[in-house]
Amino acid sequence: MQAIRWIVLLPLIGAAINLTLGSRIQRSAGRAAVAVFGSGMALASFAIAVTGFMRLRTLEPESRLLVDTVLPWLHVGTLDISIAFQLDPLSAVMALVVSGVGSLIHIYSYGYMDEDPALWRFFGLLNLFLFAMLTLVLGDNILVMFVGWEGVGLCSWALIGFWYKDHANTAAANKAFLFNRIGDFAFLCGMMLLFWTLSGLGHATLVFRELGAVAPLLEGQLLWGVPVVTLVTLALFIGATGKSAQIPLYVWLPDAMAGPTPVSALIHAATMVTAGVYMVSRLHCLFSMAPVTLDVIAVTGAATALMAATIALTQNDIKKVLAYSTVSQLGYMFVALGCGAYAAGVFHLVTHAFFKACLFLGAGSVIHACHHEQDMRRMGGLRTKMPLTFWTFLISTMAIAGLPPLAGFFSKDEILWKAFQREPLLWGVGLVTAGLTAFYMFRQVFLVFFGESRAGASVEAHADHSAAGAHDDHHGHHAHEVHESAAAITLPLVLLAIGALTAGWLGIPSALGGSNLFTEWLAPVFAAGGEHHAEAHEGLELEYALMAVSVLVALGGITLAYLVYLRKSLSADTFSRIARGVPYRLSFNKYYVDEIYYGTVLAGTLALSRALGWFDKVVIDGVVNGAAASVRAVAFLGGGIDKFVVDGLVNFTAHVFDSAGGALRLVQTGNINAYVYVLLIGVTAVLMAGAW
Amino acid sequence: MSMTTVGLAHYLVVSVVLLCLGLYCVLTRRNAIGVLMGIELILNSAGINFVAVSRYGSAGFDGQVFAVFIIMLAAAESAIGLAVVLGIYRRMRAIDTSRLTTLQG
Amino acid sequence: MEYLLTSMTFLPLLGALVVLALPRDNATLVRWTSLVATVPSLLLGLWLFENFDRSVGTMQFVERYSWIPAFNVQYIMGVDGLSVSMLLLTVLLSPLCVLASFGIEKGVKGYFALFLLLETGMLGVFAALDFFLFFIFWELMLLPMYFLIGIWGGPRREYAAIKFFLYTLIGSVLMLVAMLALYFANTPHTFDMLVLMERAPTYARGFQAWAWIALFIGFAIKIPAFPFHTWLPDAHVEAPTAISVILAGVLLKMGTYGILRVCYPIFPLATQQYAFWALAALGCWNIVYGALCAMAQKDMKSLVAYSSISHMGYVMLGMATLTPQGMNGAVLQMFNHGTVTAMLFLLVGVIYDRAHHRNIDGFGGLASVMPVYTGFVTIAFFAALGLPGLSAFISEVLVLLGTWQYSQPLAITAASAVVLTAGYMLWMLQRVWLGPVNEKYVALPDLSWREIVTLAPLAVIVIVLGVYPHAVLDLFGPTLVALGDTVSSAAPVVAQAALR
Amino acid sequence: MTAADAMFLALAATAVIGAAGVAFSRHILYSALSLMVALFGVAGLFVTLSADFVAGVQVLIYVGGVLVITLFAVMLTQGIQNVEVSNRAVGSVAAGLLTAGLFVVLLRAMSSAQWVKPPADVPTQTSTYGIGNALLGQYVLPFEVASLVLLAVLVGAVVLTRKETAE
Repeated sequence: MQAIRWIVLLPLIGAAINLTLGSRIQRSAGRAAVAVFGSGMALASFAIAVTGFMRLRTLEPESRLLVDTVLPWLHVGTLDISIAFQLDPLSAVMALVVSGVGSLIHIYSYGYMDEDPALWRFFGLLNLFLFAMLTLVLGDNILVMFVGWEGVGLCSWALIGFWYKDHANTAAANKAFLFNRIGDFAFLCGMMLLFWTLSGLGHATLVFRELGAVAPLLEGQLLWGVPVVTLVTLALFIGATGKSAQIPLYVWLPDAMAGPTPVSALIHAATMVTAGVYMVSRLHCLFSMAPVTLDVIAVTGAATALMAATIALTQNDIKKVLAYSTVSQLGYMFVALGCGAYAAGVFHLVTHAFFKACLFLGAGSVIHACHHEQDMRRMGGLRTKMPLTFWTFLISTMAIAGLPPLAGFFSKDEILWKAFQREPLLWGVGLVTAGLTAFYMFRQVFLVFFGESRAGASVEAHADHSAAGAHDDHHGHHAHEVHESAAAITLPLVLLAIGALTAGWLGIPSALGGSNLFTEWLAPVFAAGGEHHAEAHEGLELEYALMAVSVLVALGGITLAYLVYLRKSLSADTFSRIARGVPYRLSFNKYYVDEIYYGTVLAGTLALSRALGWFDKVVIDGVVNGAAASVRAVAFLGGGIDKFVVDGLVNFTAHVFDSAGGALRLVQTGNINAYVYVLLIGVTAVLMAGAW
Repeated sequence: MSMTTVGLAHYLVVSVVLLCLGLYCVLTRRNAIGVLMGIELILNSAGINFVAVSRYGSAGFDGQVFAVFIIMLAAAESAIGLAVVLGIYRRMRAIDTSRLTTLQG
Repeated sequence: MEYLLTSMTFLPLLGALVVLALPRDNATLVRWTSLVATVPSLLLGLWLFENFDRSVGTMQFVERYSWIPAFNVQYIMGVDGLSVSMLLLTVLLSPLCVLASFGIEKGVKGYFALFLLLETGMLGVFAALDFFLFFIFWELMLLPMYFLIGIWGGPRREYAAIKFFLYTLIGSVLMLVAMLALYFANTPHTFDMLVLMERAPTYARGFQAWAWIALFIGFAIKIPAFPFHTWLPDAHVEAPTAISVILAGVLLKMGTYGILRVCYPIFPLATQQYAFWALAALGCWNIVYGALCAMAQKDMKSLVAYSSISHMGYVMLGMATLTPQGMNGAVLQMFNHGTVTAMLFLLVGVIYDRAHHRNIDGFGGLASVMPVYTGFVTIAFFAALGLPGLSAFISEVLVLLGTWQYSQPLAITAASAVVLTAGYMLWMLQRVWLGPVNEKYVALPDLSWREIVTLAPLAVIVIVLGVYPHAVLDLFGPTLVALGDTVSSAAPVVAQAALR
Repeated sequence: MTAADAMFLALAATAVIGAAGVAFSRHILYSALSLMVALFGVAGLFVTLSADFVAGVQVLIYVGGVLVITLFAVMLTQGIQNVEVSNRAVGSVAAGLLTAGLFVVLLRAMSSAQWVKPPADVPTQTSTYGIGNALLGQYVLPFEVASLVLLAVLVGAVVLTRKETAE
C-alpha cells in the first residue's frame, strides 16, 4: 500500500520546507503561515494513518499487514535492506498515537511559542521529529527503525537546545544525545550480532515480519558461552534504556526539560521515550526466547519506577516532577514487558501518551501564563484563574494516579495484575510506586492550583522543604496578569483530557465485564511470540482484590498529599526529617547519580582524552621532531645562529672598512663575480685568438 | 647532412646557448644559490656536448661515461656548494656574493 | 572516448599553463580561468560515472602506450570501480576548492597554477596502472602540495610544509624500493600493475612480506595511520582552507587506495598475514585514539584533522575484514569521508576568514549571528558523527557489520567510538555555535553566495548518499568482490586465534 | 620535418627556455623551478641522443637530488615568502655583452672546426650495458676515484654544516 510512505514523508516535506525556506515564509506570509503549514502536514499524516488503520480493520486479523517498499537501500553481500514501511496492528497504534498527539501538540505550539521569533525552526524541527518517530514505528526492518531511532535523538537534541543561547539548554541537549548514543551503541552491537547469527544460519534478515519465523532457529546458538538471543536482547534493551530513560541511562530525561514545554510533552513524555517499549514489543519474538533478559527488564523497570517516583516526591520544578513521573511510568511499561505482557505495556504507553501529554501541556499553559516561572513554590491558586487548564490537569492527574474509570486505572491495573502473576514482589514495588505517584501528582495539583498565589515569593536557592506557603506575600507582580491561555493552547488540552478520560475504556478487562478490545487488536502481533494468556486461573476474586488494593493505595497517597499541602495538618518537615533527613536529601539530590557519572565516566574520558592529546603532541610528535632536530643538528641549522649573526655582522662591517684601505688590494676584491668576469674575459680572448 | 635533419651542430648550438645563459647567471646573480644554479647550467651544457659528440662521433660510450661523471661531480659540487652557502649564511646571515668579500687578502 | 582518462588527467595541467600565461595583476581573470579549467575534468568524470559498466570488476577505458621502452615502462591508464569513485571524488572537490580559494590574495597566479598541477597529479595517481607512472604522479602531487602549504599557509607554514614533505618523502622512498624490487623480481622486468597482479602467486613469501611492509608504511603515512600521523594536524592547521580540503578529501584516500590497488592484489599472501595487525587492529586503534585526541584539541582545524584520523580508521578496519560489507563500507567511507570532511574544513575556513582565528573557546553563539552557516554546520557535524540518513552512517555501519563477522571485540571497540565522536562533535558545536553570543562577533556576515555554492553540492551529496548509497556503492561492488576473492583465495587464511 | 626533429626542437626549446628562466627570473624560487624545466629538457635531449641511462641518471640525480637540495637551501636561507628580496641581478648589461660576445666567438669556432663525418647509421644499443662495461673496464680507476670524491663530499658537507660547538 503506497499511502503508508506518505505518513512518513509528509512531515519530512514539511520539515524540509520549513527549515530551509521557513524564515522567508515567516517574514513574508506571517507566523500563522508557518504554523498552519507545519500543523497541516502533521494532520495530513494523521489522516493517512487513520485511513491506514481503517484499511487494516477491514482485513482478517491474521492478515493485517500492509507493506510499502519505497527504495532498495543497502544490498551488500548477504545484507539486503530496503527502505520500507509496514503497517500492522502494533505500528498502526503507534502511528496513530504519534501523529495524533503530535498534531495536537503542533497546534498547541502555535499558542505556546507566540513570542518566539524562530517559529519556523520550531515547526520545522517538530515536523522532522514526527518524520523520525514515524520512521521508527513504521519501519519494516531494524535498520530503518534505527534511522528513526537516531533521528528522534537528533530532533530531541535540536529541540532541547532550541533556546540555544542559554548554555544550560545546550548542555542538556548534548547530555541527552550522548546518553542516547551510549544506548545506540549497544543497539548497534545487538543488531550486528543478530544479523550475523541469522546470516550464519542461512537466514540473513533484519525484517520484522520475517524475524518471527526465523527466531526459533536461534535456540541453542551460543556466543562466549551465553545464548546469542540473550546477548542480542540484552544489548537491544540497553539501547532501550537509553531512549526510554531507564536505569542506568535515565539521567538525561529530567535535564531534557530545558526544552520548550511542547517538546517535553511530545518527545519526552508521549512519543520518543516510549520508543524502547515499542522496540521491545516489536521484537517480542526474540525477547520471549530470553527469559534472563525478561527478568532483567522487569527488575530494571521496577527499580526505575520506584527510584524515579521517590525523586519526584521532592522536586520543586513543575516540569521536573513530570519528568521523573515519566521515567517512573516508563518503568511500569518495562515491568509489563518484562512479564511478557507486551500488550499491557503498549496499552499503558497509549494511555500514558494521553494523560502525560495533557499534564505537560497543562504545565506549559501554567508556565506560559506565569511568564516562564517553573518553580511550584511561586505558584498557587491558579484554579480560578485558569479553569480549563485546571480541570484538564486534574483529570490527567487522576488518570495517572490510577483512579477508576480513567485511562490510567485500566492500563496500570493490567500491568499490576500481570506482575502479580509473574512475581508478587514486582507487584509490591508497583503498588508502592502507584501510591507515591498519587502523592506527588496531587502534591503538584495542590501546590499549583490550590491555596493562595505565591507569585514573587522569595524562595531560598536550597530550600529544604516545599511548604513555602508559610511566607506567603501578596505583592506578586505576576499574579494579576495570570489568565487562561488562548484557544490554540486549551483546545489540545481538552482533547487530550478527553483521551485521558476515555482511552482506558478500550482495554477494560474481562474481569470488569469489558472485552479488552485493545489486547484483542494486538493479539495477531503478539500471538507468534507466545504471550502468556494466563486467563483467570487464579480467580476473579484475586483480580478484584488487587484492583481494590491499588485504588486504596492511590487514594491513600492523595489523602496524604491533601493533608500535607492543602489542609496543612501535617508538616512536610516531619517527612523530610526522617532518619536525619538522609532519605530526603538523597531524593532531593536525585541520589547524586549525575555527580557520580560526572566524577567517574565523564571525568575519566576527558582525562584520558587530555592524556592522549598530550601523548600525541609531546611523545609521538616529540620523537618525530627529535629525529628531525638531530638530523638538522648534523646537517644545517645550529642552535647558535643568532649569536653568529650578530658577530658576523660586526665582523662584516669591520672588514668592509678595513678593506677600503689598501690600494693594492683593489684587484683582489674578494668579490666572486668580479673573479668570474676576469676569468671569462680571458677565456673569450683566447678563443678569439684561436678562431680568427 | 641536410638542414632538416637534426645533427651534431644543433646539439652544439643548444649547448652553447645553455653555456652562455649559465655564464650570464653566474655573472649577474648576487645570490650564491643563484650562482650555483648557473654553474649547473654550464655543467649541463658540457654534458650535452659530450653525449652529442659521442653519439655522432666514434659511437663508443666514452662520451656518455663522461656525462655520467659530470652529473656525479655536479651532485658533489652542489652538495658542497650548498653546504658552503649554508655555512656562510650561518656566519654572515647573508649569501649575497657582493657582500661576501672576506676572501680578499 | 579513447583518450578519456588522459584528457581528464591532463586538462587541468593545460589549465595551469593557461593560468600562467595570464597577466599577473588581473586576479579575477586568473580565478575564473582556474575554475573553468576544472570543469572539463568534472564533466568527463560525470560522463565516466554514467558510462562506467557497473556489472564487471575489470579495468575499463584502458589506454596503453609504450613510454620508455628501454626499461619497459609503459603509459597505462585505466579504471575499475575503486578508481572511478576516487576520480569522481577528486573532480567533484576540485572546482569547489578553486571556488573556496577565491579569497586568496597573495600570489594568485602561482597558487592556482599549482593547484591545477596538483589536480593533475591526483587524477593521475587514481588512473595510472603502470607502477612507474603511478609513482611519477604520486611525486608530482607532492611538490605543489609542499608549496601550497609552505607559501600560502598559516604562521608555522614552513615547519608544517617541511614536516609534510619529509614524511611523504620517506614514504615515497620506501615505495620506490618496493617498486624497484618488484620490477626486478619479474622477468621480463615490468611495471605493469596488471601483469604484476597476474604474477602474484609466484612471489616468494619472504619477498612479499618485506615488500608489503615497505609499501604499507609508505601508504600508512598518507592515510595517516598511527604512529605516522603527526604531520596531519600540523599540515591541516597551517594549510589554507582549500588545501586542507584537498588534503583531507583526496590525499588521505591515496593511502588506502594504494593499499587496495597495490598491496592487496599484488601481495595477497602478505595481505592475509598482516591484515589483522597492520590494518584491522591499527585501524581500530586509530578510530579510538583519533576520537580521544580530537576531544582534547583547542583548535577547530586540528580537531577536524584528528577526526579524520579517526574516520580513516574505519577504512583500514573495513578493508582488513575482506568481507563484502567491510570492503564496500571501507571504500564508501573513503568517498563519504571525502565529502563530509571537505565540508567540515570549508566550514572552519568560513569562520577563519571572518574571525582570523580558530580557537574553539574563542567563539560562542554563532548560530544567532550566522543562521545559514549554522544550518550547514549542523548537517556536516551530524554527518560526521554518523547520523543515520546521512552518508557516513551507511559506510560506518557497513564497516562495523563486516568487522563483526571478522572479529567481534574489534567491532565493539570500533562501535564504541560512535559515542566519543558524538561527544567531541557536539561539544565543539556547543562551544562555537551555541550558547550566548560572543560580543566580538555579533557583526559577522552570514555565508556569501560563493560559500553557499561551495557547500551546497556537498550537503546534497551527503544527504543523497545517505538515502541512496547504491549510487556509489554499485560502482565498486564487483571490483571489491574480485579483490576480496583474490586475497582470500591466495592461501588458507591464517587464524588469528586470540582476538577472533 | 620529421617527428624526431620536432621532438628535438621541443626539447631544445624546453631546455633553453628553462635556462633563460634560471638566468633572468627575478625570483629565486622561479629560478629553481625553471632549472627543473631546463634539466628535464636536457634529459630529453639525452634520450634523443639514445643515451637512456644518462637521461635517467640526469633525472634521478639532478631533479631528485640536486634540485631538492637547492630548494632546501633556498628555504633554509631565505624563508619561503621573502625570497625575491635577494635575487638581485647586477651588471646585466656588461654581463650580457660579454656572454653575447662569447656566444658569437663559440659559434664561429664551431662552424670553422673540421668535424668528423658521422657514421651513416648508428646501431641503437642499450646504453646501460655499454656504460656499465666502460665504467668497470676502461674507466674503473676514475670510477673508484669518483667514489672517493663522493665520500669526501659527504664528510665535507657534514663538517661544513656541523654545529660549531667550539665557538
